[in-house]
Amino acid sequence: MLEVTGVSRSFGGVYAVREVSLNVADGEVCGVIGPNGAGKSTLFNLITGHLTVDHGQISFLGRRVDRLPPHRRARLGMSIVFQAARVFHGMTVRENVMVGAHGRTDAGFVSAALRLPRHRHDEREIGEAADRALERVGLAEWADRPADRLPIGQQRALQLARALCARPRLLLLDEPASGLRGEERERLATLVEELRADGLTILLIEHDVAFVTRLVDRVVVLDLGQVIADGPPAEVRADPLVLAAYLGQAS
Amino acid sequence: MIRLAAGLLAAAVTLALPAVLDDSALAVYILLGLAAIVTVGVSLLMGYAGQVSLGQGAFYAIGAYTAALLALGGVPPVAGLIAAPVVAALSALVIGTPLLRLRGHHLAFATLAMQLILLSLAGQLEFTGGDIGLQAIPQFSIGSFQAESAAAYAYLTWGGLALVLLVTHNVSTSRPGRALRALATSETAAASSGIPVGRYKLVVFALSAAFAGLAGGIYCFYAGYVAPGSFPVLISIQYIVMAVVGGLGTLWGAVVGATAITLLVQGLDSLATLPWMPSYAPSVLSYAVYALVLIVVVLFLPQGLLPTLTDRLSRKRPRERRAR
Amino acid sequence: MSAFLTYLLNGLAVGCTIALIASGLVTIHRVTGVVNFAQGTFAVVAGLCTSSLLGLGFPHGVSEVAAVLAAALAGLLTGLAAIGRPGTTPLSSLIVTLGVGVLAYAVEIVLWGDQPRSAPGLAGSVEILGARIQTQYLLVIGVTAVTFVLLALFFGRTYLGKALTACASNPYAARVVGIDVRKMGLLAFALGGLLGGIAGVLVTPLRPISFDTDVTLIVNGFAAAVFGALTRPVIALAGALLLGVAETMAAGYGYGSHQLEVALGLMIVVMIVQASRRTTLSQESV
Amino acid sequence: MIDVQDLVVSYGTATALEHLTLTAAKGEMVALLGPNGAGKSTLANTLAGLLRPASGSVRIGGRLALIPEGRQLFPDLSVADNLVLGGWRSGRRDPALVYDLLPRLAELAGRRAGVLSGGEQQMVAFGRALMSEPDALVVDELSLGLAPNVTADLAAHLAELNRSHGLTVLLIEQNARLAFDLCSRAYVLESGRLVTEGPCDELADDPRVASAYLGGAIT
Amino acid sequence: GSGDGGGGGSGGQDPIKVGLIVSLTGNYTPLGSEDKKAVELAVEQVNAQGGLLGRKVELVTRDDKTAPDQGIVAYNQIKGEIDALIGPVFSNSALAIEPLAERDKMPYLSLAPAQEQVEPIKKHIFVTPALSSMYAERFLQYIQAEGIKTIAVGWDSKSAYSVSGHEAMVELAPKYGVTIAVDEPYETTTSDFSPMFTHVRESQAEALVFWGSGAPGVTAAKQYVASGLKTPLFLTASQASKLWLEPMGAAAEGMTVQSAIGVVGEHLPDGKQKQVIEQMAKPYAEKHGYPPPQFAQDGYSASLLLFEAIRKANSTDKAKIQQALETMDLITPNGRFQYSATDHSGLSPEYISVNTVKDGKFVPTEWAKEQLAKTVSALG
Ligand SMILES: Nc1ncnc2c1ncn2[C@@H]1O[C@H](COP(=O)(O)OP(=O)(O)OP(=O)(O)O)[C@@H](O)[C@H]1O
Ligand SMILES: Nc1ncnc2c1ncn2[C@@H]1O[C@H](COP(=O)(O)OP(=O)(O)OP(=O)(O)O)[C@@H](O)[C@H]1O
Ligand SMILES: [Mg+2]
Ligand SMILES: [Mg+2]
Repeated sequence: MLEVTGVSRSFGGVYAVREVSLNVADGEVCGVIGPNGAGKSTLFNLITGHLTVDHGQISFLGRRVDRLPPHRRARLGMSIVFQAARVFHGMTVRENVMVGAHGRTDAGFVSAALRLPRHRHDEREIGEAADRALERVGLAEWADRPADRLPIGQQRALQLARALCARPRLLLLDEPASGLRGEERERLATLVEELRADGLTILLIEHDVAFVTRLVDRVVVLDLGQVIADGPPAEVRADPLVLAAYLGQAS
Repeated sequence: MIRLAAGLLAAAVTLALPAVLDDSALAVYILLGLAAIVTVGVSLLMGYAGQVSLGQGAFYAIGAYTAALLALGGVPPVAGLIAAPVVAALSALVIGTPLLRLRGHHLAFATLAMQLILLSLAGQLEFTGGDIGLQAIPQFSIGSFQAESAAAYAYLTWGGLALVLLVTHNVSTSRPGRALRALATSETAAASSGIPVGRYKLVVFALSAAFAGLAGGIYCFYAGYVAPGSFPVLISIQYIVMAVVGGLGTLWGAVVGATAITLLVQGLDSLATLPWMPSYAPSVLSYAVYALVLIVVVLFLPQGLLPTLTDRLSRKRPRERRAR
Repeated sequence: MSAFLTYLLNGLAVGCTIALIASGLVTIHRVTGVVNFAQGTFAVVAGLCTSSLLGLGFPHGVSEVAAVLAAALAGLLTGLAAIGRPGTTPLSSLIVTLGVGVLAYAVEIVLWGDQPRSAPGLAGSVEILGARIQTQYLLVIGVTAVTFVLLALFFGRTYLGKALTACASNPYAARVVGIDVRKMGLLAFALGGLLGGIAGVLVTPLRPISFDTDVTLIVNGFAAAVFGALTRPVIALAGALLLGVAETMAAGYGYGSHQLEVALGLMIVVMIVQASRRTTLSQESV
Repeated sequence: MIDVQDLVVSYGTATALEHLTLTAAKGEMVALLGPNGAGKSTLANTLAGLLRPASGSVRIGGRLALIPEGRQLFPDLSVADNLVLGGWRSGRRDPALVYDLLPRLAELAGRRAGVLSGGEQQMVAFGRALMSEPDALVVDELSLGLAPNVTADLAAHLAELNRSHGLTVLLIEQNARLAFDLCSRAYVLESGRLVTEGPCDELADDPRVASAYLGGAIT
Repeated sequence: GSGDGGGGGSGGQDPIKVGLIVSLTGNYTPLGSEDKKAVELAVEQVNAQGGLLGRKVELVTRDDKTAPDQGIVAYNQIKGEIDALIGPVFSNSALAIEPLAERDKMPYLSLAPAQEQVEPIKKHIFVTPALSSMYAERFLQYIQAEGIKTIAVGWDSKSAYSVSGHEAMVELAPKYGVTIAVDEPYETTTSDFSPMFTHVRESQAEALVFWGSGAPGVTAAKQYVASGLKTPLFLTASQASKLWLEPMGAAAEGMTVQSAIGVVGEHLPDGKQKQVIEQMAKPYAEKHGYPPPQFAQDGYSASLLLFEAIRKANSTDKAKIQQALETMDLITPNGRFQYSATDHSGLSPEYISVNTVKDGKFVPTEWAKEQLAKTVSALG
């Protein structure tokens, strides 16, 4: 489903991602771990198009996407939950989530201005989709609150709901569990498992190795922009390279 | 329910006013309506999409010159009036394509510069009448009906405002409106929701330009005269002040802001030129009092007049709100 | 050749007057995040003050310094209005500075009348490699050079300069580390007033100043300041020089009636080229 | 020393903290747990003097530093400048001690803080707080976005500072296991009110706390 | 109910109301405020003499804020109560009011110099200031008399006054045997004139005629001095006031500046013209502390013209005032106005003086003295 081949990206001469190749199969849940500054978020940004690649190719659903702008990739079915919460200000939680469905519909300015019937139909459908997504991440009761006043944890859940509302094929989660306490982490894990059961392909960055291990089929380890290990979680956790670079004595 | 009633009341007052006002009050009423039309566009652009234009006066001018040139060229005024917003929007598309790569203050400057450049050209070109401008623009007419009285222009203006409000309301409360508000906060996050950020910015820029162009078209028929001097840069800044004072990102805020500022300016002017006023009264009143009122409103009602007002009202009836 | 050099030198001088206005804008924005539309006013206040003080018989030097201090005071007062009240957003502050500019019209008219004023500066001109330039222009260039070197060193090298920069970069974080953001902002406004005052004092001998001259001054100054993203003095200086030179070159080579179009158009083009080299992500990253 | 008595803090009409009493003796490390929106960050900001209490008292012995929620760096300044500004109150101008602790930051010293990765930013935030040579430190999420080995290092360093300099620490942390390892006592906050408090080992046995904070991912 | 309908008072009749719309705020404030002072003075004087037709004259003033649409608002506010209008000094405002005034058949004396107001002629619109084409012609006469063959012209491409002055000069130059070697536009905002001076220096031009008003007039003249250019500088009447003289100081000595006749009243032989000028200049200077600038004289002349028309019409009937204006022949500080059905500008170039600056004052050149003496003695 997703094929990343020899992708590199540097900032002012320093490589953040270097010759990374990575294949994710349909329905697979793949973890990405690595030390701070290893290039994980950069890789996500390259995949979703928020950064352009210096070299290499990215294909999604059999199609070259590395020259497409981010919104086109989103419309093909990629959704990302950023590491930093990016919540839209001046909107309610529900409206925020409804934005997620933007790529699924195409009622433009004209049909909105004229209130064409199709537009109304779309609106209703988007509203319902948003409510379902909010339900799923446990934000239903917050739906009418102004989104920018939510505590950080809820803002992150909101981002996830927004991503889900787009009905993606591939979901990229950048540290979704950070800032969540045990109970909520548990709920998130359950949600990921459900999504996986629904057949969604997921890429997951997370520093909570236990969390990753439990959820993923496969782990890719990045260090200094390069892949240093790739395999089933148990195997990777025992890899001496990974232990030295990342897990330290803590594991 | 209450909102509907308020709306109906507003509509009734709007319709009744031209019939009862005299010419001098009508002139203010018309210019106020025109300012409101432009300001709604500014508010849409700034308050919803987060893009600052310090050059909205340019599109006002484009609309006015378009209608004026067509009318002087013998084209029926209605066609000119329709062409005004269309040409303004098309110009916005052309100008906006490179300009909207700029953000924030850069965009603000570029739009300001665009207005200066356009006005400078209008002031030098032969066909725009140079600095003197275009005179003897025919009256507005539809078929055999000629708009001669100020009241006719008042209806035209406020009809235009109603249209602009309706379009803005419809756009802002639906998919494109949400997209605009989203990209105002984060273009990155908006793009990853599938929003074509560049195109949306361009379209909303063009839409706000169309509003300004419409106002310009009406203005040219009402005034019968357009010149570069009719569209100073300060006018563009005035629209922003109106939008902010009324309450950015609220539909009616633009109207409230335009009304408040226009009435303040006119009131102070009438006061300052009373015969017994000292000779420095015009400057002191038109400048000092205006400035003080502006500063106080902005500092103490930072949300703008309208949101503060509605907040006050709704705080009195918290239960009704929450029930919704 | 000497014609070209004349245009270049005079253009640089014009650019320097613009840069001085821009320096105040940059200083204030860099610290408070506020675009100060009253910046031209500071120059006007200083210009009118100099002209009055000289008229009253005060000697050169004293008059100019007093005028600059008056402008600094005007800056401080503007700051109090614009950022004195907690919770004022940069947009609100911007409108307040607009208001202050208009309010100043009234004060200036009452104090100085509505007619333009001027002040004598350095008379005569000098010839450099066959190119002529007014002596006052040389003074402008010199002062601008010193001002910008100091400004760049201040913001780039000194601890206080860094702390000031931090205030606009993230006001919340500035408070977290214990910086008094409001006091710093007022300091910046006073400094901005001072810089505006220097501009006014230097410009008044070159062109008459009246209460509404601030509009012309601010438009050019804003262009240059924005060129430097309103935070980088040296780039703003480059922008100002570009603007000034473009204007005189346009006039020198037969486009005298299109100086504005040429200069502003060039600024826009350069900005767009700059912008297309930045990514959205890097501009938004927190 | 941190001494909070009967504290009430509100945002406009919404009360975020209600009659909260909490103390940390000098040299004590105390954890503060609570679900999202409980008011933890509100308390942290109040302690740092960034929010004004509606009523109640806050007393701090000595200089307090805050590692705020969401890192809150100066994005336009370099990493080095970010650190140096951390010394605004203490007068310390040399970040060498931070570089010793977090060598990664020495490599990044010249880079704009705004472009750093999430974890790198967290390191800078930590380093910046140390630059103020605090007597008391409030950490709003220590482990957020940090690789496990870095978290372990920082935790060890906190413990070390606590031992050697008598640093008082109020640790807000979602990773309760880490918090319990590090601290002696903990408070649990919900909806702006204290629900329990006590020594960490006792709380860890409290079934409610265990399910809410220790449940889920198993290490 | 203050009972103001009763009348009573001195004349027992309602006052004659004269509308005055000028720029009291905005860019043109320095001009508009002078106009206002002068018109107020004229009204004071006429009332002191018992008013017009036995009625007091009352001024209804409005500010056009240097903006055409505000001019329209102002006009609409006062059109119902006024008997005649003295209109804006800002050309754009003046032109914006024109169609409205024309529709209302409002006698309208404009203070703006724009040629377009009288081309084509509109029945109710009359212009008071000399048109820039007249200044252009007068300069060419002077240039010819001085034996100059080649000139340079600098002009503000953003100012209607200077654009049409330049046009007239280009058109009329051949008639006076003058070649324009350098034709140099600039903009109102131009702050550096070294390119212009460089071009003049490189050319054969024997004089530089500079068209412009406001700031550029001072800036350019100052830079001219600094540039060391030897080609003499000729300035038009916009510079003929203290607004230009004061900032220039000693640097102005010897420069050639045109002006309306009123500015050099003291140098005229005694006679009607001098008398009219002094009737205004003295009280004005007493009241405001400086001699009346050109704009003030325009305002005062407009007032005299209007008062005379009302006197002649012997009523405030608008049609009658219009007729009276069209047959007007009156000496004002601006010179003798002879309006007719085909001439709504009324003045001619003979009433323009060409001066040099001596000891900080405008002194007519020998040529101008001679010319003016002829003109004035014809008036008696
Ligand atoms: N725009 C940029 N300019 C310069 N350097 C950058 C930029 N963006 C990222 N980097 C650098 O690239 C490296 C990789 O960053 P990235 O955000 O991908 O790390 P990460 O693996 O997600 O780390 P973390 O776990 O801390 O989030 C970092 O060292 C970062 O400082
Ligand atoms: N600026 C604000 N304006 C209004 N309400 C706010 C504001 N900041 C926080 N709140 C509200 O105050 C309450 C406490 O928020 P706080 O950020 O202190 O929670 P928290 O315990 O730190 O949560 P988290 O674990 O998500 O960081 C929440 O209900 C939140 O919605
Ligand atoms: Mg990351
Ligand atoms: Mg928090």
